[in-house]
Amino acid sequence: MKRKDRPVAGRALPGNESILRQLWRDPMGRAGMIGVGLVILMALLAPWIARFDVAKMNSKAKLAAPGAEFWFGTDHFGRDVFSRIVYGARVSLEVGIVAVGIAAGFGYLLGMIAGFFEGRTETLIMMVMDVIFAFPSILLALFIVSALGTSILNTMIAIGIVNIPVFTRTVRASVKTVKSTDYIANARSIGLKKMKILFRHVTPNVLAPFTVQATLALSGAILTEASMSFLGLGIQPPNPSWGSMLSDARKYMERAPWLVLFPALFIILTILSFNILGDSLRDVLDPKLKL
Amino acid sequence: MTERKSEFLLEVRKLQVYFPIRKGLMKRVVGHVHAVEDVSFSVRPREVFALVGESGCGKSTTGSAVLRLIEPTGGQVFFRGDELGRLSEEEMRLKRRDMQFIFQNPYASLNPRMNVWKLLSEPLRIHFQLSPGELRERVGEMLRLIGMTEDQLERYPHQFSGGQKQRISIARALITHPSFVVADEPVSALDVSIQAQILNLMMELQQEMELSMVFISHDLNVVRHISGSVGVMYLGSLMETGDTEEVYRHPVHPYTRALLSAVPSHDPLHRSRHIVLEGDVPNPADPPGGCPFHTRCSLCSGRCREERPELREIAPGHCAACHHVE
Amino acid sequence: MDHLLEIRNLKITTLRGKDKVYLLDSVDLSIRKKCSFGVVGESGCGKSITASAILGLLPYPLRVAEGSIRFDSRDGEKELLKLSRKEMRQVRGEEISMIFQEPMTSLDPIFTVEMQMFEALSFHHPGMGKGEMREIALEMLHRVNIPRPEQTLASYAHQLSGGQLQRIMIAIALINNPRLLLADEPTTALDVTIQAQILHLMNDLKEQRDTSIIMITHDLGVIAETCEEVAVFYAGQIVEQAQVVELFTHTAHPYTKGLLRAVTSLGGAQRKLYTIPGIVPPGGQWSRGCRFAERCEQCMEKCREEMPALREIAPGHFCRCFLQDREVEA
Amino acid sequence: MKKLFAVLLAMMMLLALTPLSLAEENVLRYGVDADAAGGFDPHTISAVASMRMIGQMYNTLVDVDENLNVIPELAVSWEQPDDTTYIFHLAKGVKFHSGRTMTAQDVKYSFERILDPATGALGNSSSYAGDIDTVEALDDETVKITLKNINAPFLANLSSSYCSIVDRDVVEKNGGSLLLADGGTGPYTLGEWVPDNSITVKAFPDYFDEAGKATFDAIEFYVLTDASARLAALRTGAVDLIVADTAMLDLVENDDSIQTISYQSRNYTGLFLNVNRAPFDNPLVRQAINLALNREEIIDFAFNGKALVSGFVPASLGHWAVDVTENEYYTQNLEKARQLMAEAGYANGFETEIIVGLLDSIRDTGLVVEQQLGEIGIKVNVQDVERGQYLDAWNGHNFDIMVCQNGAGSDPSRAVAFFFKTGSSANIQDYSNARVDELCELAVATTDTAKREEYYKEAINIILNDCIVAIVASPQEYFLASTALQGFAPSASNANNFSGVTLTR
Amino acid sequence: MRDYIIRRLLTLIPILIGVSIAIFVVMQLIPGDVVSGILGIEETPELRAMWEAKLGLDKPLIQQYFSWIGRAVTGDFGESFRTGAPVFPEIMNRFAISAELAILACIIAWIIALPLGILSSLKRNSFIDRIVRVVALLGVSVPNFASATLLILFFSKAFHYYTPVKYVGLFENFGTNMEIMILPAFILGSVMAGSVMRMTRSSMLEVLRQDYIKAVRAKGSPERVTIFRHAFRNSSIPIVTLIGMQIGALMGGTVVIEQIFSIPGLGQFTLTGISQRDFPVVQGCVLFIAFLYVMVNLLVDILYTFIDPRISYS
Repeated sequence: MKRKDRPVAGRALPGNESILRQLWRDPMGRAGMIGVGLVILMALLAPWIARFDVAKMNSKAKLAAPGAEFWFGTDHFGRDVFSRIVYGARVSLEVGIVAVGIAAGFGYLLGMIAGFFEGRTETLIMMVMDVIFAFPSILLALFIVSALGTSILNTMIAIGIVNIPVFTRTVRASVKTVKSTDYIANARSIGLKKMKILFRHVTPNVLAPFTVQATLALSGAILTEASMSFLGLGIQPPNPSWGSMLSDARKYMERAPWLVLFPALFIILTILSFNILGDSLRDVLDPKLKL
Repeated sequence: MTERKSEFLLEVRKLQVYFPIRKGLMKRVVGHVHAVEDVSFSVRPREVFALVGESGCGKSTTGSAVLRLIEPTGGQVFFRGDELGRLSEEEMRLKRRDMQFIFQNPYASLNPRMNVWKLLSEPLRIHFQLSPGELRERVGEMLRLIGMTEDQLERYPHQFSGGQKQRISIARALITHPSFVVADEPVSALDVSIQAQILNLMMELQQEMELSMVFISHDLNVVRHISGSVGVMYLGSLMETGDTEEVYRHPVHPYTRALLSAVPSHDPLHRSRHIVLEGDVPNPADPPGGCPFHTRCSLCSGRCREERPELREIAPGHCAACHHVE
Repeated sequence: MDHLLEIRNLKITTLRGKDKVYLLDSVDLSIRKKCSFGVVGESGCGKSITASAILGLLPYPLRVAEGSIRFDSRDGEKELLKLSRKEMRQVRGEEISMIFQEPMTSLDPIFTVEMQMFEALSFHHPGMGKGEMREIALEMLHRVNIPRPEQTLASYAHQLSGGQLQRIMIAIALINNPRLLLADEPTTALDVTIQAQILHLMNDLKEQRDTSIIMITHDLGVIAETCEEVAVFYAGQIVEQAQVVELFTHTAHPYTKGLLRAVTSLGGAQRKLYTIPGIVPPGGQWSRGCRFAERCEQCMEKCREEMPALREIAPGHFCRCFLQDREVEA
Repeated sequence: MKKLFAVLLAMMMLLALTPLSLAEENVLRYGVDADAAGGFDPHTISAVASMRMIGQMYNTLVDVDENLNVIPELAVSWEQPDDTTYIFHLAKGVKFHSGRTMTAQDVKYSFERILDPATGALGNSSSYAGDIDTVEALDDETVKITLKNINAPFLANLSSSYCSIVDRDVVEKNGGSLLLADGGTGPYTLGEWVPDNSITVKAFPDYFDEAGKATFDAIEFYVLTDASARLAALRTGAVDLIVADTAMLDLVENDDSIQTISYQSRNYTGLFLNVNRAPFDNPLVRQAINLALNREEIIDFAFNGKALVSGFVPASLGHWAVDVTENEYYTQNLEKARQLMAEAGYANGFETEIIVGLLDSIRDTGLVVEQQLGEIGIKVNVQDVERGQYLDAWNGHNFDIMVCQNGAGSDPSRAVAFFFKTGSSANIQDYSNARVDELCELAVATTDTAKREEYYKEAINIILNDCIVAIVASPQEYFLASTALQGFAPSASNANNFSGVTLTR
Repeated sequence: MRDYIIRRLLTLIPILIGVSIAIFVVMQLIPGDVVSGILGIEETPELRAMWEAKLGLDKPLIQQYFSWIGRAVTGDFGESFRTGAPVFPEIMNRFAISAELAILACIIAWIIALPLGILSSLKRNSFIDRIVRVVALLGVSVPNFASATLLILFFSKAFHYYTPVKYVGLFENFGTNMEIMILPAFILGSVMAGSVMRMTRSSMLEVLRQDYIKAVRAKGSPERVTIFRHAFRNSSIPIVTLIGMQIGALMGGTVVIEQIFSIPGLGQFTLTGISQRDFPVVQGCVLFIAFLYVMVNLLVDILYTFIDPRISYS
């Protein structure tokens, strides 16, 4: 009751600047933003950046080393690795975004319901989530793709489903925290309806941990797609995803190291950027970690 | 005031709030935390009734239960003669226009993602059908009352100091022109110099808007200043009630006396002779039998351990729950 | 050294983004031996970080930018800010102890009280046997009026009440007989009746021991009850400093006056409370003149332009206000 | 923390000091690309990976040599009193791994087991032993087999492992299943199977044929699914022999310690068109597709050049094969192809789906085909599917175009009738041509090889000219081995022929 | 505590039933079945009918499910459709291997992540902190099949070294077994290290802000004691939770690494089961993995009570 709030006067007033500005100020956040920005830019501008048709084979340039014509070399079909990397950014990002979108959408809904309504609904939802969670994610994804058939959409759906429980849990936990705060009690005390409280007051406050989770899940999705490609259930050729490029390149690792090097480099760059961005975002969004 | 069945705006009778304690394999309820035990009091129109006591005494729970923010376990609350416990959830929701709650911690009770305009217009949108112009007018009027300006409407709570936030908090509660407000420790999170500002504001508004108020506080000085009558709570029960000045000048319950004497004086030359109570407040999950205070009371007798004293009137309007008070 | 502790020109900064922001600005304090010294002020005025700075426990990204803290330790005078980490550790808990606002969170939740009391001993007396430590611990618990010391030793923090925990914290702080005890709002988180118990205990202990106390609080009542000398902090500076009685009877600085009026008027008859208008300016947003100028009823032109110095206006009574200068001059 | 680290460091150092355990025993360590699937029952296991072990564990009555001549194995000789009766004279002193001597009764039992529907044996079809009417043990060493009808390739078909001779006692002791048991007479007996890691077969000292006797104490098959891991294992001497991926061949070209071994397989890879679906019901479209393909380019990309342009009866089938290079649809002619498309009413092309799977070469073929068909306006969506789905499409005849790699077997009855005769289970296209059916029947009903060749060649040409398939290539299979390995001469008939193979370390 | 464990175990029942139904349904939905895998190219309608009868696939679906679950309740997970070998003993064999791999991976992850996490929390926002954070993330950033293949190639080229190809159990030959496991465990560990490091860092940061850390320092505690005895132990709960989740995920989640290093683990068994449509194998594996997951979580929850006296289940 009587607890004095910790000194606050010395604390920076966070909302004075946008989250993006705050991220930018943190060197890690900036690095993450630049990395993610580059990848997104590459994906968006793919048709303009790419130098060749990604599926165009060239028997005269099989496994050509990086050079003036083929910046990143060519693969065993003589296809330009650079162009495939550029378009691969599209595919990989698309997989990541759609999969995370699916996971986030369902996770959000289920988490909100579970967190807000408690009781049996919650028990049931969380039980289902536990069931999904209990599967190793890669096996579950394989299972789903096996059932639905291999296609890029199904890959995304599979990765999406695998990630639903993480989001549900995150959202539910935040809903529960937010729900116990005074401002939700306040909203009730002024006579706001339950559903409105849910959406107007809980949602914006749940978004922060949710966004962090999404950036992290996005990099996870890109990796899962790569693993699925390795196990033969990735996205359909000749569409290049970085994961499938990397997987296909293993045979040529020694003959044509650039086939491994470049996709790996871009995957690393992307995953690192998303992770670092997620970390910094967490720091920015979580006032507890601030002084 | 439409109909007037009693002289009181609010009557609380034998209010009980128990929180279940669950244990064991099937999560059976094995006991209850007796947060509020048989609390009765009444508030007249335009009166400020204060609930005072130490942390965990159940004063805040009482406040929340009165407004059904926590569902009471037992007892009745009458507001303008209506028994609130009988209202449906929807009816209660509509009733909130007239009964509001001010929270202790303005840092936590304002949604950090809503700006002042949204915070203040929200209650109006819920309870009234107003045109945008009327809405703006009502919000503007409220802003003036709390001493803020319209150019601050676009700002978010974290851009304000604690005192300003509490002003906004108060405005949010009062903007629907309720006739009754529960204020739960509205100044305890604030610095001394700011406390006075907020208290002044609350008193002004109370006068101006003809508010009735249940004012919950642990700060005896604040309570003395703001309230007309007071109830002293200990371990979920009312120990003493009455006119504030009367209770402060002539405390009869041993707990009230100890409480009042514990307040540090502000005069270094007259360091007060405290009645220092021994020990701690008992666990509300396992309250002592008899008088709840008997474990720390210097007057404790056999009867106190056995029998729970009722709140009895010992002087006109002055009640105490003690076997030793005549 | 005349004093137990002498703080000179202490400045503390924090980082806001990349900017350095001052939270404490040129504070001088001298604490006599066997004295209980009060530091009073509102949140953010710099009183707590001063205590942290004395023990070298400023949290990141706060740091001492300038100044000196000299301490008359058992083995001679020490400049605390220049001590190595190891030397500083020897001062902490042994010569200067500290108790905190939140007794509930000040004990490590996963260790028993016994272990944490033993720790305080063993850090400074590595060779001490368990039996001896136990004896001392029990004695200390007894001294702070813990009802069942044996049982308490085996308890964890969550099994004890706030009052008991604060007693234990005091016991731990005093276990090595320190020369100085820093009490940072030791009763703020406690209920009035428990606060009374703790203040009572501290007064008792002070009389029994040679320990000086720096009592940091926002509550003038607590100061009035426990201290001999007091410094009033406002916006990272000392605005007034005097013997307690002198301060309460001949209050000089408008801020101190306002503060006192605000609290005393509570009990008074008048309906309208006295208030200090405005808000405490947050660190880094101080004007170049008197920092209280914005809120001062007697503010003059000069106040906004120029920073008044802390001057001795009566023997042992210091005040940072141009009004006082005038009176002294006059 | 420190302690843990120290312990771990010590552990690592210990590991570094343990000398590489050089195989001192006479063991062949063979890195294979897939684990045995399901086990080792010769009658019910179709997986190629399992055949590697089954081939060492079991014998058949007869074998087929490289030139497709039937040669003795368990049967030292045979005679054919009439077109449907075969009398086999068994080798003497053939021992089962249980130590029991094999008799004619066992041969009789083996065929009865194959023919018993409850076994679910794969050899219970006219491609193998399905046409058997009765099996009689004339004495301990003579078996008489009577067929229901004339079946010309019957003898050659008996060389399939689906017709292995098994030990009745072992079958019965194992509840009717040989999946995890060894009831064979082969040069090696089943040792330990650590699924997903290794399979060991051990020398069987009492093998009946001195020439074919085990030359190793054991052969250890290591499941190394990753091609580069297999090569690494070979290079470091962890294994002596590996199944090679053509992509790796030039990496070891200059490596003196590694030899390359290969043989021309009897498999072929190609496109199967669903002739009952538009637009593939249109012969013009089918012709256009055949003409659009540049088979040399496909071989270059998908097989790293290590394959021969081929029809569905590959050159390795010797005199049965048709020289496809003379076929008019085997030479790429884009202009003609476009013209045919236009004629068929698809001047602007069409969109279709091509199912690939199982093997990299199948997938890569599909990818190159996608490019090549694009030239004549056909937009191909490549569907790279998982094994189960691939088989589902195969069995359900549910595809537009499917790229398959099939085995042509040791007799064209397999290569032609099994895949293209009306109603045959492997006729996934539901192709039906009365003349082909008739020719197939004629070819089975006569034992005159010349006649049969004539019938089959006619059928082959009909099918090729119908363009219902666009067969591309017959791949070459590669092994890489340490130069210490000597005498390993795999062939299409017996890719895992370890008789006489030695290691000289 | 006993009651709590029983209650937790009871929640296993609906989870396992849910999982088994889900598996059953999905196995029906998946195109292709075990019979086409067995027969391959030789499939004929007669052979198919024969095999369906042999495997009991000709019975109504509900009956198939109940006959399976009826046996499963008695602890009999049935026999593999393909090899006919009982599933349960094989699962146990595989589990032992996967568990060993998982535990080794965790140990390696801790060795990498805990010191880095602590270091980075102590040096928060410094250059060291940033470097550490990036380094710790490197493991997560590369698909593990790529790093595995690369490592194999590297060791073979640089040291003429290949991990022993023949799997040897831990108790058959400790040294060889470790030699087989260490590389795959290292790769898995380096993947896990990223998140463990992240969790350690944020958890440590949280704890380091606590009053009791300041109080411990104020007692004159050496940094070593402050950091390890107080801060680290207090921040270990979320770390333990994470590790529990990771061990759970590693059971069967290591297919890729198992495949590349030819380790006969649970993941490969499940994967083979899925690709062969071997229902009893898939069902058995997945149920077992789900069971393990719940048990590991329970174990973690029980572990909490040892770390933190405030937590008790009663």
